[in-house]
Amino acid sequence: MPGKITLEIDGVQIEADQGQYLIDAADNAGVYIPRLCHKPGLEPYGSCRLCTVVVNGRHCSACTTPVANNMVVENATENLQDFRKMIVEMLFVEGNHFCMFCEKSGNCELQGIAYRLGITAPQFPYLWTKKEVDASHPDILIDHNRCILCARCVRTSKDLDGKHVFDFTERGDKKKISVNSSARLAGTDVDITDQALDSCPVGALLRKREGYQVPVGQRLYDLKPIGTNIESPSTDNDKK
Amino acid sequence: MKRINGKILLIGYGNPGRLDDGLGPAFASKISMMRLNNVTVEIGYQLAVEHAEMISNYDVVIFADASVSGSEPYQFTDVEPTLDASFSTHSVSPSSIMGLAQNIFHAKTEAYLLTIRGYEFDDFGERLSPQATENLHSGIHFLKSALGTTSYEVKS
Amino acid sequence: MTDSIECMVEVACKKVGCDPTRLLDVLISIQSRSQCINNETIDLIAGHLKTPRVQIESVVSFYTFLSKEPKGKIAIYLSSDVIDMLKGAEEVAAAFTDELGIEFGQVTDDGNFSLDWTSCIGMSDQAPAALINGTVVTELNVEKSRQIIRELKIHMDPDSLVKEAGDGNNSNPLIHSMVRNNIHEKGPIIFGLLNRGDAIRKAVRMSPVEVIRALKASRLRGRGGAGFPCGMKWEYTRAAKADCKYIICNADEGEPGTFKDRVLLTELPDRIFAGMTIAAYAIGATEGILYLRAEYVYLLNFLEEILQRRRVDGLLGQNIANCEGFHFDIRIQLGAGAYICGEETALISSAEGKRGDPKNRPPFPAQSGYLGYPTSVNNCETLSCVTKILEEGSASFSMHGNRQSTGTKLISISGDCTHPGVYEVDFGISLRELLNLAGAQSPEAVQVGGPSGQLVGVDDFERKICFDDLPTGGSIMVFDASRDLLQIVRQFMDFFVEESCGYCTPCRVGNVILKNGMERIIKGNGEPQDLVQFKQTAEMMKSCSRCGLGQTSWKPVITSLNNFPSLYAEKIQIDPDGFQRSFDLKEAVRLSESITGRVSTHSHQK
Amino acid sequence: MVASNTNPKSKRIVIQPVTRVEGHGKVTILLDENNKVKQARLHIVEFRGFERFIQGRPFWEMPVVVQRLCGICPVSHHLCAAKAIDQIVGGENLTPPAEKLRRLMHYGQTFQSHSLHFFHLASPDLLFGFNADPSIRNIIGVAAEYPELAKQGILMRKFGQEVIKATSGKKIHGTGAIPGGMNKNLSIHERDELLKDIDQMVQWSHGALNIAKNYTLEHMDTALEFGTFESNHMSIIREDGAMDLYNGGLRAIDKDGNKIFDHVDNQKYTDIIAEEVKNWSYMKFPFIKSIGTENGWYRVGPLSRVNTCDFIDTPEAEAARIEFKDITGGKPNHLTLAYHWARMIEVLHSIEKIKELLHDPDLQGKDLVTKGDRRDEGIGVIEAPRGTLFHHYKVNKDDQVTMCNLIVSTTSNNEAMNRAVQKVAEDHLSGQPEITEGMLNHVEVATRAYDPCLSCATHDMAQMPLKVTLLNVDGQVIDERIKQ
Repeated sequence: MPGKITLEIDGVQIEADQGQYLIDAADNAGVYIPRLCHKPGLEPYGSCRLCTVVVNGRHCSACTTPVANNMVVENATENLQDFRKMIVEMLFVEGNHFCMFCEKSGNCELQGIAYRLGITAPQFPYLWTKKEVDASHPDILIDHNRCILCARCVRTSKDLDGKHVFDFTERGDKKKISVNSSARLAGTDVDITDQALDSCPVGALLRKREGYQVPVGQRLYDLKPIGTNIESPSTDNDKK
Repeated sequence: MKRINGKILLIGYGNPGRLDDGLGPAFASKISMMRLNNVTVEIGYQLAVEHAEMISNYDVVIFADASVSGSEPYQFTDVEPTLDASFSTHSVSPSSIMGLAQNIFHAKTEAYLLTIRGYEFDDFGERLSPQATENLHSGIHFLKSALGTTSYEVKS
Repeated sequence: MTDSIECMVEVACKKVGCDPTRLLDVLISIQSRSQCINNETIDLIAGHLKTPRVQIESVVSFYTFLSKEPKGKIAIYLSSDVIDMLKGAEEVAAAFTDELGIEFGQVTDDGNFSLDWTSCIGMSDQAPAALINGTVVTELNVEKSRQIIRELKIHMDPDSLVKEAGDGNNSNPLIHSMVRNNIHEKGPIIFGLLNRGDAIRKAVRMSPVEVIRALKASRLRGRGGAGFPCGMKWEYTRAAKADCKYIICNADEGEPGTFKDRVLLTELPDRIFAGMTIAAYAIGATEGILYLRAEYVYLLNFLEEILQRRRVDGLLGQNIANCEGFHFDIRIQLGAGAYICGEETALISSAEGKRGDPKNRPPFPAQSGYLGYPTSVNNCETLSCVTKILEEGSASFSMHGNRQSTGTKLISISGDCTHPGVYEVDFGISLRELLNLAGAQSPEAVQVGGPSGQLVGVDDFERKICFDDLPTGGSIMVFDASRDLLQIVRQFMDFFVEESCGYCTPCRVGNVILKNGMERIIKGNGEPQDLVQFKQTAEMMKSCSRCGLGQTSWKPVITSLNNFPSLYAEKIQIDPDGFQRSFDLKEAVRLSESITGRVSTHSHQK
Repeated sequence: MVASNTNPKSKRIVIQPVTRVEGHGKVTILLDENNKVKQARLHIVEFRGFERFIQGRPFWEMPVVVQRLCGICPVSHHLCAAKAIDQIVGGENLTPPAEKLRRLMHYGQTFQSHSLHFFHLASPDLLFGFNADPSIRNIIGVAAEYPELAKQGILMRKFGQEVIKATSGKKIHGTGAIPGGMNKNLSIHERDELLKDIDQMVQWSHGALNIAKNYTLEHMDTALEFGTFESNHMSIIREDGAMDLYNGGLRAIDKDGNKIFDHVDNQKYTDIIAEEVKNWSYMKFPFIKSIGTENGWYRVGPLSRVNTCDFIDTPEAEAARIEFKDITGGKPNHLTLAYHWARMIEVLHSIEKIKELLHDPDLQGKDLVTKGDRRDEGIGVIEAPRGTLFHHYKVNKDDQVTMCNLIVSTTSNNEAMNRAVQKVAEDHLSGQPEITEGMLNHVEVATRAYDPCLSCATHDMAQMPLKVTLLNVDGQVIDERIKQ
């Protein structure tokens, strides 16, 4: 049984387990630190940088930083929220995110965070990059326009599905998700039951022909902003 | 000295694509994020006659808009209902809306206009000028206290 | 043909024992033999190394010198660095294009030649320069470039282009290169006299802890740029509990404008290897890796020979320097073209046969580095200093330089000066003195520390080269009044866009946004708001990027903006009609017009 | 919106690609040497980028994607695309609950769109006359003078929007229709909320109908003159000849009411209709193939629908239709201004339909989606508030859209609107080379009758800024006026 330690987030003392990552400790204590690439159950990755916090005066990502006793953490400061907004806006201008008709709307973590941070439109000019759709598989689709390169599918496929369907190719602004086949997704051993499909925070990796099943008003973030389940896990749906 | 209470509707309007013209919506979305119990927030490009009906269901309506030449950092005034037709169909003024609300929906709603001073309107872009952002914060601070226990004075 | 590819893959894989962590070696070997690593080859490698093909594709696509599409039998990579550009790389490019009848990025129909740009190849003192199948050609001009192509068309042998070898070991048959050392200032530490093997022999007479103590006493700081105290790094690595540890020498100097490690590797490799051996002794490592950047592949055979000689001399291998139980050897890991691999954790990833993605920290390499084992990564120059410190003692080292920055520094100077080359100077020298040494007649701006350093103007010339004033990993680029600094800044941003690994959002997108912003400003479409946005973006990149690249890549923009504000002010105009200047209406409706299949005769007026 | 909106620069129009397209109408009138109208053209800035944009997109996105074409009648695009996509999944024979829910949504849409148009745009003209001072000839003027009527207008539109929200999740741009059906039914609570107001809505619809009817009857002289010309008419029609806004075959009649074609299967629309591109408009000009480009143009929308149908299957609207037809002795009505009257007949029809549907227990049904054999092509046709709307998609084996063709209602009325503008210009120019306020008003009213949907991405009111340019015989601009 690992020992308990205490640390402080935005002036509030919380308890954490030795060896925990900061973001998980914050979750347990009901403190929401925005994130996209982090998902419980997966190896910490630290690519989106949304969970950047200030620990003892230094910036670092909460999802890759282990807790330490008496750590002093800044999380919801205006400065950090501004940085997070910029990061989310960068993801919006980098891809082609048309929330208005995306089937993931209302269930999308990127959109959810944008709403939570109060972003209406990005301040950066759109990059208008051309990205493709891989619809070759009979049941599964990758829309690169919406991929935020969080590697959740890469890690889930590898670590939870025991496959290696996805990985990144290229680098820099050309970096993209590729699949384990020279013949697009159809050539891989991906399966409609793979957990990787559910790991995508946005509408990039989808089961085909399932869009819009959930009516507006009943979607994940229609009633409660993203993060509410962390901040008040008991009140599930009645958060006003 | 007055105090704002009751069921409140906040309408922030303006075009967020025209720099400081987005002050109204920005204001409204900030207030909306506070998730105040008695405040309903509505955001739009402009006031439309439909708002008259909506307004009539509230005790208080606060219009939040940008101003090009009003006093800094913001101005808070009563809205007198009128039905003079000095407007274009494209946009309706708060007093016309209140005129409509009173005339056709018999609204008893108290109405206030919060105009936040902006500076840059003649360009396209979804951002606020630095000074406008400061004014926005002052406005928020003001409204927070006006909705709280502190009373405020109506400037005219 | 297929047979031979299968055969080639099998040989390459077996050579590394089908070890997937040696994937990079396999790929480099196949690329050089068959000019590409296509889908079929990837599948073959995947079979031998029992690795998912997408993981191999991932690595292939990461590195500049690996490619899925075939390159020419003769692959020409022209350096696109700022210095190459101002020395006429574009004319050289035009000459190549003209002679070969292909554009950059293309291959000739007969498959014999391909043309590509690449980032700085470490030859800024003899720019413009290019790599031709690994052979370096320097001081190119239009005539020389045309001649090179004509000759190659006849003999197809890049090595024959070396008519006259450079000075020093450049003429060693194992190097045989036209590269010149251009050493203009020899200091007492790096270029001071030394007896080969003495430092190691002295070290093994001390305990490892004493060696580390000596280093700490010298206050030697890492020469790669970050300036982390070397002794402390070793202490941490030594303290980590593990049955295996590594020392890696970072010979991947990719910072544009730096080439001093090239000279060290050419002239003083024994000191580097001695430093590695001493490090191994101090931290308890049994294996060492010299990570050699792909651009310096022409030094590979020479370096292998040196290593072999050291083994023969008992300076590597079992019971080194007759020290019972001290076993250590070094292998050379060749890179494949990626600036990011100069970052120590990215370098480790690369040495493990992966993409050159930096790793999350913590854990630091001292706890968990190469293959998860405690690892110390030190730069060539740092290790050379180690050798000197062990040989002559800490005090003789720390008497040079100043309190925070002891010893000497190797500087690579290039650009608008009469003596571009390598200078060993004491830390604390002023920038102006350095410029004088290099014969910079009328410097207007100096890029100190490469693109991730700072662009300074005349007002800063009295500042000192050292860690707490003007730090540099070694790159100093000089620009006179004839240079367009905004263009230079834009080129630096091009470089970062190209070289970002793309792992984290701030760096992957931020650099593109800054680059596009620079382009807007240069075109005269900049707005005051752009400058505000530059600063906000930079602040975020600095605080939120995952590694040093993104944490500093905004610097060309911001330091030039701070030090040369008028350059920006001149370009920024407010449209009299209040229009957004960057908005191009014609361009905006172009797509619509193409879709509708007609050109509007009543197009919108502003 | 700026508090003191006097800044002259605010008239600028900047169009950003894809994200924001502002629509505006532009009229060019070319004079001959005697200052007589030689040619009048309504140029419409409408980028038809959507057809290209959606290539490669998965087909099930279509109903949600294409509704973004329009902020006024998105439901029409939503349902029309859904009808086309139903065929792709082999689910065109919807379950009764699904079909009824879609119809409910569609009638709600027609009701709100027609109400909006009538009260906001048409009623000021009708109540105050076209020549009235523009400062009172608007909805606020109506509100001041006829508060009860303004209230009705606002609440009728709201009711229609509530119907849409109950069926699609949102008042605007919801997701209700999915391939082969619907994603939600109507809860008892939602139904009862709507039923509370239904009788009031029926009553007010009668009132609106009377205003439109009486105006037309009282101003028959003006109406006869006003941009009126004979034309063909087209709509879809139920198998038994009844008006049907959601489903049916295509019927076209000529100016005398003779059928040009009838009960043509929607899937064969390309056999009977083709589109012509003209270099001065982004819009295409559709025409009936058998007649040709010159005379094959036709009108669509409320007037055409009342003209083409044999009867209306709700009693009160049918009574209104008979009264309407009596004016022309059963022949087609060609009065441009009669669009308003016809539109109000449809308002009444829609609310009657809504009432009928709300009482149908199928709306609480749970069997909402059906599927069958997969196909590669789907064509949806629906009667949008403004007229017949076509959506045509082709899909590859990977479920990606490879071809999309949309014929929107306003496109079909393109030629008619141009004729109307020409007629009005001829009537009101009377030899003087300047644009008068009256002419500007008349041009606006003539186009407005067709309720053109030009402001696809402008704000929530169907107001169209109009720019009229007068050119002399040499093509030089001699006058130009903008009506905001």
